[in-house]
Amino acid sequence: MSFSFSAMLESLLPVSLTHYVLLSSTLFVIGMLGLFLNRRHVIVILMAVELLFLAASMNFIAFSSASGDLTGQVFALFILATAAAEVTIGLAILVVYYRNRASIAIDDISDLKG
Amino acid sequence: MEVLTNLWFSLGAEIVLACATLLLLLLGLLLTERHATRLVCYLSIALLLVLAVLLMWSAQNERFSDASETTAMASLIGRHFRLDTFALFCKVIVLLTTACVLLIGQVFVADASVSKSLYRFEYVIIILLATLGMCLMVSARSLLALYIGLELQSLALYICAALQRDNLRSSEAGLKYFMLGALSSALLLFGCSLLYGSVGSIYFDAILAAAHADGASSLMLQVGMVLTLCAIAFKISAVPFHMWTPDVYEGAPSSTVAFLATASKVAALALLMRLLVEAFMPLKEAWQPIIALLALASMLLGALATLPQSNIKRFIAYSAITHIGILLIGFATATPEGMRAALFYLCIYIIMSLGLFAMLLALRNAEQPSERLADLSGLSHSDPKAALALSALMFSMAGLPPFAGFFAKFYVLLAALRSDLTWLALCGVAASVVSTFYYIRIVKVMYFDEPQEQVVLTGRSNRWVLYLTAIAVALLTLQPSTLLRHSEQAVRVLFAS
Amino acid sequence: MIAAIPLLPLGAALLVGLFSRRIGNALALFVTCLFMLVATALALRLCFLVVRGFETTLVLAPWFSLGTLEVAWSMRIDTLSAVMMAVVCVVSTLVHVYSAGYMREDVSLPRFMAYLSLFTFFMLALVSANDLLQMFFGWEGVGLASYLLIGYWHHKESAARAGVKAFLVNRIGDFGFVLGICATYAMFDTLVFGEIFARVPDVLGREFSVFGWQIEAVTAICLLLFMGAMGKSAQLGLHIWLPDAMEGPTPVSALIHAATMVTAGVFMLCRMSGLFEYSEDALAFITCLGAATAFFAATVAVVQNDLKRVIAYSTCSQLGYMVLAVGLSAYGAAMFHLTTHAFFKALLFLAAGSLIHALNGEQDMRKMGGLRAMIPLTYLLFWVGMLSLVGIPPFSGFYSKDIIIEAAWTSHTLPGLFAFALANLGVLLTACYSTRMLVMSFHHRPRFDEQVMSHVHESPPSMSIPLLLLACGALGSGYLLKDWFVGNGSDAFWRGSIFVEDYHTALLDAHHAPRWVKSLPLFLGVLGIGLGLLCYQILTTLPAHLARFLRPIYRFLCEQWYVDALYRLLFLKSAFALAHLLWRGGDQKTIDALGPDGISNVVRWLGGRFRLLQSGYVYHYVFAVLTGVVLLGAFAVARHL
Amino acid sequence: MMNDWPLLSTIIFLPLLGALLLTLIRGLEKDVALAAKATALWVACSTFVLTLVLWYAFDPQVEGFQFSESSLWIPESSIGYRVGVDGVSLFFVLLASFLTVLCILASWRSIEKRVRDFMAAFLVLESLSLGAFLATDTVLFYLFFEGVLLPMFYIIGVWGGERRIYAAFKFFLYTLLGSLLMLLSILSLAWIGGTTSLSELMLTEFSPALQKILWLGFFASFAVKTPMWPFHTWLPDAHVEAPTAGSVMLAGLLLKMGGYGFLRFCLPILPEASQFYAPLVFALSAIAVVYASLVALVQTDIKKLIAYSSVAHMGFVTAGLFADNAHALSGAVIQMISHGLVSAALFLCVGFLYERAKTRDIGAFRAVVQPMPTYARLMLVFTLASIGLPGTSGFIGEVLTLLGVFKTSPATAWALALGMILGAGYMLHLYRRVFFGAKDAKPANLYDLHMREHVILASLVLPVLWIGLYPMPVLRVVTLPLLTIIGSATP
Repeated sequence: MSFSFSAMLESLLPVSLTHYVLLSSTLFVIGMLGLFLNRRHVIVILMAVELLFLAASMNFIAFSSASGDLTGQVFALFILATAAAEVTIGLAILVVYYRNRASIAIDDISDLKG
Repeated sequence: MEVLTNLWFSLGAEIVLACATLLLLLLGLLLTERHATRLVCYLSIALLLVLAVLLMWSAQNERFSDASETTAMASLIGRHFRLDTFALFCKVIVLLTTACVLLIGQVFVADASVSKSLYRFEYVIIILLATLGMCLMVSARSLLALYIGLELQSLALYICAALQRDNLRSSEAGLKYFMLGALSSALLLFGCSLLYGSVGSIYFDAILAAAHADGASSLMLQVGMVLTLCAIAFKISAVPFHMWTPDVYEGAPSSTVAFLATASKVAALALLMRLLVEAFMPLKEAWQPIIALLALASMLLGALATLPQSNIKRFIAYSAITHIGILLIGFATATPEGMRAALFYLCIYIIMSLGLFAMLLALRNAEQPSERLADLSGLSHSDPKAALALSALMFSMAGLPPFAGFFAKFYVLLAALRSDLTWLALCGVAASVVSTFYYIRIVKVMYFDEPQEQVVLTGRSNRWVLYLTAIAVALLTLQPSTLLRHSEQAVRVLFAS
Repeated sequence: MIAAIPLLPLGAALLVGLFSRRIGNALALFVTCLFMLVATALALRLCFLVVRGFETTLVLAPWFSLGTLEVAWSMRIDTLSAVMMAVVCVVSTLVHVYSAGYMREDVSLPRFMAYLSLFTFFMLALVSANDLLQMFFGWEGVGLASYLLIGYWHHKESAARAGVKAFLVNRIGDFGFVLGICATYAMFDTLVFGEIFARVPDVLGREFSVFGWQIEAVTAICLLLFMGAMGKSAQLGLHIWLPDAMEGPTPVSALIHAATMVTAGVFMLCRMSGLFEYSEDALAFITCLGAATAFFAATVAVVQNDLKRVIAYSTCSQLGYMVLAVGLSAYGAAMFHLTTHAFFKALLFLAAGSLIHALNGEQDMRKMGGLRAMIPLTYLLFWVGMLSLVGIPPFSGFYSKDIIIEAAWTSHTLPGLFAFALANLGVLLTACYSTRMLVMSFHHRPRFDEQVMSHVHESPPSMSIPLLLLACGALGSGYLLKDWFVGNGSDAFWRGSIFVEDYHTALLDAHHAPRWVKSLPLFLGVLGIGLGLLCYQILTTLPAHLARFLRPIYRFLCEQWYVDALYRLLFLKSAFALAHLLWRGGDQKTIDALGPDGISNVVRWLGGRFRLLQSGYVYHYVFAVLTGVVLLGAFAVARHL
Repeated sequence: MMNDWPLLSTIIFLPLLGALLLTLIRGLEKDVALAAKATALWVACSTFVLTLVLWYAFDPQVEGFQFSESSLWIPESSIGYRVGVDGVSLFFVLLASFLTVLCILASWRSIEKRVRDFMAAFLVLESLSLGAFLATDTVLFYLFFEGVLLPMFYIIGVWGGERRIYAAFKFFLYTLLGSLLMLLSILSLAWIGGTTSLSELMLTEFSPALQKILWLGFFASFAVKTPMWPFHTWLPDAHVEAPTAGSVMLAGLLLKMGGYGFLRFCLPILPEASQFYAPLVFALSAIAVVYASLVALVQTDIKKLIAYSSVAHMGFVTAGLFADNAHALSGAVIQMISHGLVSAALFLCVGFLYERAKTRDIGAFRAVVQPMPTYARLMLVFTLASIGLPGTSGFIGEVLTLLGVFKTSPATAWALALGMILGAGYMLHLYRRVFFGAKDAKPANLYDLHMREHVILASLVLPVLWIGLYPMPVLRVVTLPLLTIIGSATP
């Protein structure tokens, strides 16, 4: 007799593709809100962006496993890699900015306008 | 041999470019800083030119034909990337544009008064990497390829924008560009995931087939398409996804902006065109109004918001938005004719922009690089030839005959009328009248205003680029059909599939 | 040879005009007078030939043609034009010669002579025209010459103004004339006189709709053409330019504003008799207006103090008689009066000029007097002119004026009777003001200072010889010409150049008018002279008393019935006010403010607003992106549902 | 051999080549200026001679276009480089080349800064306007038609007066808006008719509903250019600010392009729509004539007055063009030619006065006839021609127009005739105030015309009188193409 936690979970709480999509959509929306409700630190924005990528990756993986096509999962791997690169670059720019401005408050990043 | 040939006809240029970029990177590291930058820069210009020539040559090669990629199709790479006439056409433009941007950027990055941090060979390498991304974008035939290309380009551009490390405005531009760019990447990814979810495949031809089969009924497919389109609209800075454009253009170093405003636009528009035609054509009913709305909003906002600008780069940013709006009219027709007109417009727009940037990068007011519109006053005295060339470019930008810009607008409007988009054509007319106002205002500043300061243009190559582009827009009138024919051939391939 | 008649004056004008600063005064005089003399000789010979039965239409050169419209430089030689040409040439030549004396000291004499010759050319072109357009050419040309000559002393502000006024008021008349030409062409498809008359029967009964109401085509055309004649012949309403035109040199007044140009209107009416005969309404209107003019001008002349203005109003009044005659279909009588008037009015003007010359330019009669002894010849000639004007036999005016008044009675129509009454009153008034003029100028004691007195002299022969010749004309022309013009032989004389409907018999009947009708004008004339002598010669305080007693009427007359004032208020002031309104209010505040300026302001304002959207804050940008995504997404979803 | 020579292209592009040649001149500023003037004059004169040759070789009996050149230019859209000349365009071509010569002569002294640029701009302007009159391809026409804006923009903006920038922008944008709407119509014609060749389009039938829409596009452009009321407000500003030669070209040529456009496009290609909208044109023309004449009455700037008079005169033209009979049409064309000569001459006159007095305010002048008798005499001729005195070209135009318009719309003819009164009013009012009035002239430093100015004005007097006294050579040539336009065999 084998005990499978996931099987138990599934029997308790049947999870379908829709749920995954719903979850990822929720993540996406949270990420979005994080982007423009947050008015303090840029770091939070970076986190929100990560959240958005996560939502997309989750979608890919969910669709991939639902359709049995591996491409989606490969795509997710690519996303992971590029997201890492993206955040790295973002942080680097942030550091440069901080050096110049001595602040990373979002309200301060508004010299360019009009 | 066969494999190699196949490779060349699918992704050859990119591979060469990638390898060469790495070699140049090594070379740069080996040399001392002073020599490295200059050498790397010229080598990469040569590289880009050679690649462009090779590509053009291979278009003549009998092995190249739009059908020949059936063999390439079989290979794995061939499913993701495709070197058809369209890709080739756009790639050549991207490569030539990049070469030109590197050439005219020299005088700016090497200017000690700008920033010491700019004049480094890494700058060239990053640009080359971005170019690589662009090349990938224009040949992309799958969502993954699209994403990779786009991301490669974007990441490089983020860095480029913030490259002037000791400058607050540059880093702010970089930061803003990054934040909003990341958002657009996320939108793209989410859209792609929905597309993947509804189609079950990431290839354009599969999406096309699925859309053909039940595109109209699949909500997920449509939402995915809208999100993807929004992401690309961000790249081409169509309203309301344009917000980054003025700030980044103003803050980022001019050499970067030149690249951003030309090559990256070509790549993004080419991508959009391929996506719309090769993947979403059956959903024409759905995306046509979207593109039309984007066009309308871009034209109007761009035209109006340019009026109060006094900074040349900000001015260019808004005027670019207007141009994209007019260009999108061609997309909105969803006909080969409209797409052809858009591509034609794009080519001419690139030529005009290059000339404009050649001037901007070389503009010096009291030894300092100048960005104020008012500084142009007196250019007609200090440098009459440049002033004349610039005004030709401005008239062309405004779409006035007998300059090439007129034909660009001409064909877009013609296509719009043929597709019963008269209202959009009328808005285009209104926008171009307003935009003419600010283009001829530059002429006014140069010729009519009393000169206030002594402005000069430095750099011989920039001057030549300025002259050549001006001559090009003037002479293109005599023979517009060559370029037109090439655009048509390029577009026809897309519609053939 | 015939073509030489108008071309000689033109040649003189061009020769002298183009080289006016290089050619001397003497040469200029010689050339113009010589050319005019030759032209006059030719014209008289032509007149002689025509009387003997010669008639032709001479095409000199094409002007332009388009479809049915064919206009040529041509000369229609018939009795009407031959008579007119002779009159014009004779008077013009005399005035040319007279000017040699009168304008002797003027620095730009060649220019003056060139203008005179130019005028003569245009006048000859007018009278010899074979179509309406050439007539219009001459018509406007004499207007131009008149403008140039009135404003000849251009340093005088008033002269310059008077010139413009003359041109403009004439243009108002031309407004009608041009439209008349257009209407003629629209109806008749030709502008050549003979063809028009031939086609009248086809057009009768057709109607124009003018701003909604229907009007018979022929009547409309006649009224429009008459409007032109009103302007040129200074009929009531469009007469206001004539008194002001006296700002010009006196020979000009004699030639243009008395003898020839002002009669062009009458000539045109006679020329178009073939058309006017078909419109009773138009003729009735013409009769009434002519009579009103005759009376009105005479009343005003009574109170004028400027010598030349008196004569000018008198001219206006006499033109009224001629027009009245046309209205009665008594074209012969009109032409008769035109001819005699040309002589005696030119005589009066030139004599007045001689007087003014003697007084060194003084024109105000209140500053004259007592000249009887100093310039007896002029005094005598003045008498001749005056008696002729009043219509005392055997002076020419008697014959021509009486026949008009008789015709008015014998027409037996209401307008005719109206005209008869006013014409007779006019005779009385004419006699009054002529006597007044004569007495004030020549009788009593001098009212000018010593300095002027020393200067008073009789005119040189170059001035007095033309005067004497004119006096002969004024004396003899009436008696000599009456049989030809209005007598029993008049039909044979006019020979179709004048057309009268058979039932318009006023002129024929005039010879058989009742005795009291025939003698009434003469009686009134004598009475008027008597009254004049009484008021101004004997009871010299009477006029002043009268003026005080009848103050409103006096004011009314002094202000020329307030016509000028009315014009100034109605047209001049309101036109300028309207123009200001249109410019400031229309162009600047409405069209520009709503059009280009307004739109560009709105666009700029919008631009400023849009610029504010770009706030610089990242979250605003993100919000914009999300708005776009949501809107477009919602759009897709909505379409899907 | 001469028959194969592309005469029209030579005429069009010779001035352009001249302009390029000018840019090659090197040396000291003074030498450059002189050389530029001389070169420009030579080029303009040779062009004028060529147009005279064209006139000589032109066969007035032949229907349709002559000296046609045709080659496909953009085969994709069947747009061709098609040029040709017919009776109507012939005289506009002559006018263009003639006026350019005069303008260059007139600017000999008055332009002091950037002489070379000025001359080049003028030659370019000449080239483009010649092209516009000779083009028989809609797109080619548009190219030239709108291209004319560019040199004119410079001419007003660089060498203009105080408010030159406002005037230049107003001129540019106003006309541009109109032209772009016309572009839409041209494009629609091109794709519905399938060709851009004028002669083919004339044979194509378009549905009346479509015609009515397309007509409005053309109208927008030509009404602004002509200009018709209420689209005229750019004109006074542009005239006042432009340098003398610029005003001459503006009045002599650019305005004519509007009327010419109506004649070339609206009437033959869209006949039903032209018929349909004729009442509108009549109403606007009638208003224009009366309105502009009234406004001219109260102007204090001489140039502005003449500018408004141009609006009034062009009202005659537009009314005549739509009266649909040969008289009115020929009258309108002659009126255009006449106005081209007369208003050009008047602007030159004003320019000469301005060079001396440095003002154009009417109040600043008095008794100018005394120091400048020759000038006064010549100005009088042009004043009278402007009034339309018989014997001058203005009369032929006005009277033919009136004769024709009266047949179609008597009420319009009334308004036009009223304009004749008012025209005499403002012109003579002007003439009196400037030239007459006192013994001593104001301002003091006036002197009479010198040789060059005299020659310029005298050379304009000749055609004015010639057309006035014997217009047949013009009328005969003009009528034939006009008859084809209104589609009748006889006038």
